[in-house]
Amino acid sequence: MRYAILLLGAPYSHQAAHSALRFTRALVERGHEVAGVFFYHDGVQNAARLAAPPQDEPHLVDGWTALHAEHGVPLQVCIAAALRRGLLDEREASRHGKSGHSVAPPFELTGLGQLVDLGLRCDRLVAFGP
Amino acid sequence: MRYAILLLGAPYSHQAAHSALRFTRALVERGHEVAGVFFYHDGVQNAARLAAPPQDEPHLVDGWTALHAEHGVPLQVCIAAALRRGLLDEREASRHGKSGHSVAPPFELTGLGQLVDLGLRCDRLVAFGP
Amino acid sequence: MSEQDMPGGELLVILRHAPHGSSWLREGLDAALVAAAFERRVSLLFMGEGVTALLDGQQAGALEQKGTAPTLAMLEMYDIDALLVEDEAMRRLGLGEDDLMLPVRRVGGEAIPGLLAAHQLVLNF
Amino acid sequence: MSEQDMPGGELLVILRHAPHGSSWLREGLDAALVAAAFERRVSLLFMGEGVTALLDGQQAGALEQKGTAPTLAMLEMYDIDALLVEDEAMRRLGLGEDDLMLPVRRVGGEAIPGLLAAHQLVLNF
Amino acid sequence: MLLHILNRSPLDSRVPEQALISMGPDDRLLLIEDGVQGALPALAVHFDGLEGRLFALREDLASRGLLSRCDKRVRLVDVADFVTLTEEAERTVSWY
Amino acid sequence: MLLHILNRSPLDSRVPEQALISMGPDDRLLLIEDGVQGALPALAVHFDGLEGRLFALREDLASRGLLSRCDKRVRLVDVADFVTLTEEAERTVSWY
Repeated sequence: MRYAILLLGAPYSHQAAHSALRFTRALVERGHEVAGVFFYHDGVQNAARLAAPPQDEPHLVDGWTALHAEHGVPLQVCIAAALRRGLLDEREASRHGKSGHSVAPPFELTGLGQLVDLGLRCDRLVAFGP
Repeated sequence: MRYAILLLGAPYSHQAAHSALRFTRALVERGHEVAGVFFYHDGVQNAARLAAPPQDEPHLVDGWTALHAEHGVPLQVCIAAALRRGLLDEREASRHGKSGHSVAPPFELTGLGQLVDLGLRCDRLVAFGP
Repeated sequence: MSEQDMPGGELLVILRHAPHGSSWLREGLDAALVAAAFERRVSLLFMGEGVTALLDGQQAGALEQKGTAPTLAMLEMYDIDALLVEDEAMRRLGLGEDDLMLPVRRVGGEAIPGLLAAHQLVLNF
Repeated sequence: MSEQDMPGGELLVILRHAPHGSSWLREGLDAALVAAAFERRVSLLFMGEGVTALLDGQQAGALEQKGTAPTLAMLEMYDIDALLVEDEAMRRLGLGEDDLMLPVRRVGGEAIPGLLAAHQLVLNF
Repeated sequence: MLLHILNRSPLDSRVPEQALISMGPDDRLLLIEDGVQGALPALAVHFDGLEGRLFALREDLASRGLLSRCDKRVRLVDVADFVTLTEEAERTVSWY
Repeated sequence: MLLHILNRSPLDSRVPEQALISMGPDDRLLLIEDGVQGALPALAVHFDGLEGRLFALREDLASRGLLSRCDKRVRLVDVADFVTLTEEAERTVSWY
């Protein structure tokens, strides 16, 4: 089947991101297609490229990046939710006159329409909240 | 009297930061000393220098920065809580081998001991949670 | 509300949070508006504290936070007309329909499972 | 627990969240440990879901999240010996003291206000 | 006398119960943010026994359209009064 | 048949009540994260009437020391079974 994941919780602060990553990996192992992981609300914090958790704790940003590298799962971050929370890629940073950026590929900033699109064209959408 | 503020909520996601900023301004207007604002838990997000809320919404990062500029209130961010959440100043970024940084002065990354110190040497500590 | 005139549609957005206190309500409404702008049939269900989003007389916050009342006032323009309100929450809050800024349909607890079943996608905020 | 043997001190940390689900418990414990390391007298009060932090038999999470049980096991080294547990939460969870990994003192609801009053600083997590 | 500060509504949260059992007989309770819902007459019953010690922040009531719907037993305060309440209490405890 | 996914405990949260009133007679409920507290016998009473339709995620029970303390009416599932539950349901609704 074709699945979409909606993640609304920040890494570390809540378990939501851990649950979502593990569930998504289980989907891939079962042979399902994961059409996208959409990051919204505080979930956009999963794209924070500077996150530096202690070495003996799971690193969620790296976990999502590895999932993308291994299986090509799109990682879509709501742009409006991200900008308000200080998560900008290079293009948005320069558009807002800021030096530096806090989001890098494979995470892509995108519109909220993508969530609706994912939700309606996939067989299942599974949400993980804080 | 001497006050300390503890802020545990991220800007935008919860009202805590708005309440804390407004209360702190009221303290200063009353003539109280504010020995420090300590940012912990998701409150460390108040130091995200790249935050870009829409122009018709309050900009909390700028609000805290203005408070510091006008009244010299120290803005102390728990370093352990910040690193996990992707909030690094230039020094921590280079220490962790990351290019770029997401926290800038007047916010200072500091140890959790500062919270205990503030809480015990001030006449009042007022906490704002998410 | 009887089973037969229960609104169905493509997206049901459940709003369970009050205005001003958090971004949940705003972000849920944004999702509903985007779906409606893409010509999807959208219903809103206000549950629990979310019911207070509809109170009349809301204002900007002390730091000029806009709140969500201006967004709700625009719903009609987006052809979102299925505004459903949990009866039990209204009762527990001691509110009547004349306390609300928009006309709504009250739903009893027994109708809520059918509402969820009648929509292709349910998002909870 | 009678009024006279109620522990007082400089810092009371109230822990109201379960392990693993959020960072509240970990961050509250970190504050307590730092204060104790600075030789402050610290008491911990486990309220509501926070009581489950003390359950024995906890493990790492599925992604190797450490949880807070190893930190709690170190408390004695930090001279934090006032571990107070809300009686009512134990009862509602159906737990007894033999379910817990550390010896605790149970406090009834009527003792909690005095506990707050007996500490110079109260932090809620 | 402690000042307890509460930002959750008794409608959907049990945090107000935690605040209430932690209050001494002279302690005061200030409702802020989503907590001001508790000032509605139908919810203020949760705070029975706090007459004269129950406060709500006016600006948070106003932004939510609750100012004219407040229970009479709730004392309205602005942010300057909030400062005064913290001065008058020995210390504050926040519940969220 | 919908699968409802719940990550809050009935001890301190009212979210479980919201999930319950939203469940149809054939719908299933999966407890995850802090929600697995609801599998304790003293709390499982909140889910009376869901016999055979109440599940809890084994790995979240284990990390919290709850695996051996589970009510017998709760069906234990691992993450692969979680996938199966989502396959078998028409769709999922998450409560947090």
